[in-house]
Amino acid sequence: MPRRELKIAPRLEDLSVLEQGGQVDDDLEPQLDDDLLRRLHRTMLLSRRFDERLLRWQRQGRIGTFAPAMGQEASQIGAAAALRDSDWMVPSYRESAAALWRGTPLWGLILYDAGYNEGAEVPEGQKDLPICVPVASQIPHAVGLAYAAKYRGTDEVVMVFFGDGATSEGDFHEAVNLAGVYRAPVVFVCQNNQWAISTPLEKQTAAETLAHKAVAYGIPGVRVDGNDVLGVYLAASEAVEQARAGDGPTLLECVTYRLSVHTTADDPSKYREEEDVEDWEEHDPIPRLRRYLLDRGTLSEDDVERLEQEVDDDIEGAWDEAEGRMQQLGDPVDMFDHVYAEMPPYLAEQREAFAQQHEG
Amino acid sequence: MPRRELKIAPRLEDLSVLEQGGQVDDDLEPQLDDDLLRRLHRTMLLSRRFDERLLRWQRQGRIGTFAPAMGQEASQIGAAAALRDSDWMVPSYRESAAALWRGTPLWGLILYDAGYNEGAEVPEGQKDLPICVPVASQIPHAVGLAYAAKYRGTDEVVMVFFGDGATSEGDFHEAVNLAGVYRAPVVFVCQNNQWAISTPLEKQTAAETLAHKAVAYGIPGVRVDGNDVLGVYLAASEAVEQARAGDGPTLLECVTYRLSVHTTADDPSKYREEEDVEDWEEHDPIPRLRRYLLDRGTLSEDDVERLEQEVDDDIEGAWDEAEGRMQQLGDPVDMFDHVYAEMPPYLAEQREAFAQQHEG
Amino acid sequence: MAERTMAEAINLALHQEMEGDDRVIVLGEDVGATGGVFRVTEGLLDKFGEQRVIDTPLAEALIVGSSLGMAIYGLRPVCEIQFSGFLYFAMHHIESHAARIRWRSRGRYSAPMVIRTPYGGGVHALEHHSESKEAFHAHSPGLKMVIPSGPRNARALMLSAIRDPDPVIFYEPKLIYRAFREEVPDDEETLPIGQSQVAREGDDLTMICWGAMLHRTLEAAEALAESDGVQAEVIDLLTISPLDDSIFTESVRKTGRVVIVHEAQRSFGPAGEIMARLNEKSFWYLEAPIQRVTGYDVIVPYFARERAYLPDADRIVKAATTALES
Amino acid sequence: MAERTMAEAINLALHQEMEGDDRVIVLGEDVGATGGVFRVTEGLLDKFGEQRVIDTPLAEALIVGSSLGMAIYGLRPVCEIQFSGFLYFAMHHIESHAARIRWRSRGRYSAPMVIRTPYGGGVHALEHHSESKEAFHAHSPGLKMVIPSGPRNARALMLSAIRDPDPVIFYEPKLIYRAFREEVPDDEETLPIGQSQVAREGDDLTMICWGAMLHRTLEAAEALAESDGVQAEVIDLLTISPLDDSIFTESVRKTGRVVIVHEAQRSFGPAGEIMARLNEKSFWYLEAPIQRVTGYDVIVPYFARERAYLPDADRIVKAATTALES
Ligand SMILES: Cc1ncc(C[n+]2csc(CCOP(=O)(O)OP(=O)(O)O)c2C)c(N)n1
Ligand SMILES: Cc1ncc(C[n+]2csc(CCOP(=O)(O)OP(=O)(O)O)c2C)c(N)n1
Ligand SMILES: [Mg+2]
Ligand SMILES: [Mg+2]
Repeated sequence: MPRRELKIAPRLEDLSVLEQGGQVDDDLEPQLDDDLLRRLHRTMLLSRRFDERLLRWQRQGRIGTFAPAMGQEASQIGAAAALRDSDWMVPSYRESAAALWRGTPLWGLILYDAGYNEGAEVPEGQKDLPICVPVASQIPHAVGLAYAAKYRGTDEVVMVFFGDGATSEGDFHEAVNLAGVYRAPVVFVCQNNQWAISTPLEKQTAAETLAHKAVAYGIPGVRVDGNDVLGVYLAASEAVEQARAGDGPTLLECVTYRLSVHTTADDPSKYREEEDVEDWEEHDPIPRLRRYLLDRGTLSEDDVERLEQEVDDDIEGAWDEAEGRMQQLGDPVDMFDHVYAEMPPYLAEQREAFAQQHEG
Repeated sequence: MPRRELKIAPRLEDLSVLEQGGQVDDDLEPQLDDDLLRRLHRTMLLSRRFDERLLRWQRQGRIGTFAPAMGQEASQIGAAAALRDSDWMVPSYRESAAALWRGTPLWGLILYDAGYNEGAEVPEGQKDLPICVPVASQIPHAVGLAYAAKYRGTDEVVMVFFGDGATSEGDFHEAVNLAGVYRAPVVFVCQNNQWAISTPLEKQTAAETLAHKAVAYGIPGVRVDGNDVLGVYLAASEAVEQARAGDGPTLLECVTYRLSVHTTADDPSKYREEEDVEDWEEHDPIPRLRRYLLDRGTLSEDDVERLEQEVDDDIEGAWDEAEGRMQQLGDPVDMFDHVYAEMPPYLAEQREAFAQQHEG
Repeated sequence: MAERTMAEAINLALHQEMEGDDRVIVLGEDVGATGGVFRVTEGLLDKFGEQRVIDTPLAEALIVGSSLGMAIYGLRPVCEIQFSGFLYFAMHHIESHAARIRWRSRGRYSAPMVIRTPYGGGVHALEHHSESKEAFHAHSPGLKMVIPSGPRNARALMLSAIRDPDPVIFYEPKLIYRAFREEVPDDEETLPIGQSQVAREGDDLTMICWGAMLHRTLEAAEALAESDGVQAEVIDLLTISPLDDSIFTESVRKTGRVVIVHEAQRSFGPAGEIMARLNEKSFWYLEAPIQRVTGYDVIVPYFARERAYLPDADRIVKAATTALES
Repeated sequence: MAERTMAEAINLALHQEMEGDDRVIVLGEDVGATGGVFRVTEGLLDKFGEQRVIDTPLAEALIVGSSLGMAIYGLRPVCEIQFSGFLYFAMHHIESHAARIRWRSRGRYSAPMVIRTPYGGGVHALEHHSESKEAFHAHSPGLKMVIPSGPRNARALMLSAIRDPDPVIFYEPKLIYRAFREEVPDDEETLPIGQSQVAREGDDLTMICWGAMLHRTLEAAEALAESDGVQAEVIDLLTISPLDDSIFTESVRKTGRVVIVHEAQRSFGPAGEIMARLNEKSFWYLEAPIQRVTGYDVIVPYFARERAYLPDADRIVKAATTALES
């Protein structure tokens, strides 16, 4: 063998099911019942309207900095929908849409955005990890969870979310590599929204696609249209079933776009063209799914209107709920809680001193 | 495109030139002049005999722990030989063979192994970085050097060495990824010697080969028989010329074997079969090159004998040189040197106190 | 001479040094197109181009590790870690390499590089965006750690840091990036690294602090002067390491009473070394226990409770009173 | 009851705890087939199999990060970082996650995990293999840091660490892995984390130390007793964080004179916090400046000069004499 080309064994593919116009690929179209389809649509819509409202609240100073999911609702919810309640979801800081799907209350997200640690609390029984801010650092945690779930002989699967920028961090590499070696039941969902704050994908890596990175770990890599909720659901379901069957991890690249700011501290006009945003608005995942639902008669125009009113009411109600709780949460002495299972003496002394100062 | 396979653009290949029996591939055989071939052979032999001697000295307590290059002489020297003096070489802790090729004196390596910081000194003018112990951490340094060399408009190339285990570290990933983005003039030489201390390659990664990892960075990946010095030289030269031409980095996997201990603190019998070692001894790079040189008349049997005597004398001479220097290097007060360009007052105070205590 | 914020002053230093020295390269996450999340590198990309102002991939260890390679080559990289809470990712390159390459190579190579990073709390940021871990770097031989306290000294110290032959961690107190303006001369001005300054003179009490805490300490000092005529001497360290213990030990010989203020958590925090030096060099002059006003030994709370974590003038005044009364 | 080295004693603890609790998993580089480079995990692979004794890929951040995931799930991972000088690679998982998951999740999740790592000098090792960076971890709320000083307490503390509900960094003084043997009961024995011990009683002077330095300090104490009849009280911290300041502050109220000994570099090293606590709690009892005997503020030299770096009995005696005479 003087000089020969090397081949690649695991699958490395690209797929999509639902076109923007509502056309579907008949071979690939997943047979989802109307109820699931309606829930997908409703949660995507709720997430969108919620982000829009949060942006307003942020400008009014009612909450602090936050990272909208706008544009990525199909990627997040389509992927999370492939999980069972017994599975784990490990988010970064942008997975509010996935969190809503999993059961996190709107008021919880508001509390977090308003700067209360209580907002990071995951509802009992919901197997999600808390929001993780350091980019990519949640990925090794997910692999550890997956290893443990396998060690315990369960059929639990772990799905971990991260962005395109996260693939440049060593944590991504180390964790996916480990999952490959131990065939851990984990699905790596990369939300390729084209930007890491102001850094475009081409400055992030020279890889042809992010799915190609799977080759480095000997695992399947799948690239899917991230604004096609059916495509994401299909690809994620295949990956989840593979993991559940004990056949190891998959790297799933959801090609999507961050329609809004990185966070409310960010000004995209400094680094991207309004035209690009407009082009991508043409591929908005919500109208796309809606078109499909209207075509197949799962939704009527009236339903849609009613729905929009409904989610807006939910959001208003959530604000009242959150505000009520914030009144209760004033006391800063709580900052001494949960540092250790048992408070060391010197910390108790500090707490004591603090408490006195703040009463007197 | 409902579902289609993704392709790979940059070359991903496997090559070898010189078989164990001495047969060469005529198309690929590099046309090297006798002088270069003799130097390659001599340095490989010197490195081998030096390691053998160091192992004895270590057992006798004359030096401390060290990491032999035995078995990897062709990988290291074949690669380093593709460099010019104006290029940079960035080693890990096992590149003693490459260091000898680059001009590091034997006595310098002995000083290092005897625990003197002076042993880490790189001879003036020789563009190598010092030995780097933290696995993979030298790789980003190499990419930084390469970026700087390119920024300065030079045609310098940087070659960085690391092992199979090193590919699991985040530093490897982050650095190769950056080099891909900036097409930095760097050659990544992975010495795949099958083991990371006691950890075999299959526990290190599920990748089909280490060359496959290049796909994650959109750069060429080349796998070469690391015990074939002609093959390594050819592959390295192609990679170096590509880098020099401004066409970016290459990941080169040299498939070789660590014939001896990981370091003298290690006992391989705990984790690998003597048979494997014997099998690999069949592929020893030195007899392979020698066979080729004898066949083409570049060396005679007498030359070989003379050569062995010669290198042994060099090694003996180096010990005397090193020992002589160790006498001079006794003074521990030197440990206060080179911490900062300028010694801070409190450090000067500490040095003073130390000096007094050690005189008095 | 113009009135500048600290962010503008550091930006000025970068512009001027990049103009004057083509070895200077700026790199980090989002330092180019956006000019950094705090706009400290604003305008550099347009002026100096992509070769010298690099938006790197998202990897902190890489930013520091590749900067070190550039420094070894002979460039003068100024890299930015977006928030000091992400500097931990690069700990091994800082501790094991940047701090040691001079020593390891016996002077053949060195690391003339600056690691800029915004640190500290008080700006309503997310988790990991309000950290103060001076202690992680001050404990490393071979490293320098500098913390400015205002526009003018920030600009001067940045110039000195870039020109310094050794690696400098430049901690920028984000709370005061835009909190106030100060006259900053257009003409180049430097300040020696490794020297602290007396920010306010007084004979009754010595207060030692740095960064954003300087201003709360000065506020407390004024309050003390007004309320009970106590004159506190306030010392601004400016350099954490190599620590200049000459000025504060001198001051304490005069006052005998000390308050140390920092944002970092209390236990094993930076105040410990200052207390150690005082114990070693001014022990016989101490008339009362040294008081520490610091962050509590908790994780910095999310911003709704952040104010309660940070030292403020009230806490400093209380501590001073204790120091004076005992 | 059998005579065991410290390496054997820790190995015993791991064997016993893995037998008794199937949540315990051991992972790290080369912990399986070779039983670890110091043989501390010897025999575990054969006994408990590849599921519970994992030779990981070569990646420290991963070892700590994936251990945290296992701990969150409810397992009790005991991971090994081959040398403490490579723990820096995992700094972000230790500081930003292991130390915080309880707090971040408001108690819903926790990190009952142990990070074992050999630390300290004196064994003729290569660069990065002789480090003592207690200060990097002692400064982090949410983390615990334990350092045994001999076979018996190492075994007992390891059992406690594995059972602790919070993450414990278990620093193993490699200099004494095999330096001596001690009776270590076969029956389970634990020691409370967060409590120091009096290793030698005395009324004239208090010596505070831990790890391998305990033995050099005791040596110095004996020398002092013989030469000038001085009785030093020697306190072995055992836990660095959460720091138990009750016993040493008590002792100093009795003796008024103090020597602190550690291997770590001097500036911003762990002694600073001990001095701070003494200042705060025993100030009025101090009769002389506290003496520090530490590593110098240099990078630990390669082994030919390593002895000169490490504190030894002579230096400790000298410091004690100074403390007694001033
Ligand atoms: C380790 C780390 N470095 C830097 C940051 C600051 N930061 C927050 S988000 C972000 C960009 C992340 O981009 P990507 O991974 O694509 O996710 P996206 O925000 O686009 O969803 C950066 C640099 C951080 N949070 N963590
Ligand atoms: C970051 C780091 N972790 C662990 C070690 C301890 N160690 C030294 S060499 C080695 C194995 C390296 O294997 P590989 O990369 O294949 O290189 P080889 O030794 O086989 O040449 C390990 C774990 C180290 N030096 N640095
Ligand atoms: Mg992104
Ligand atoms: Mg190897």
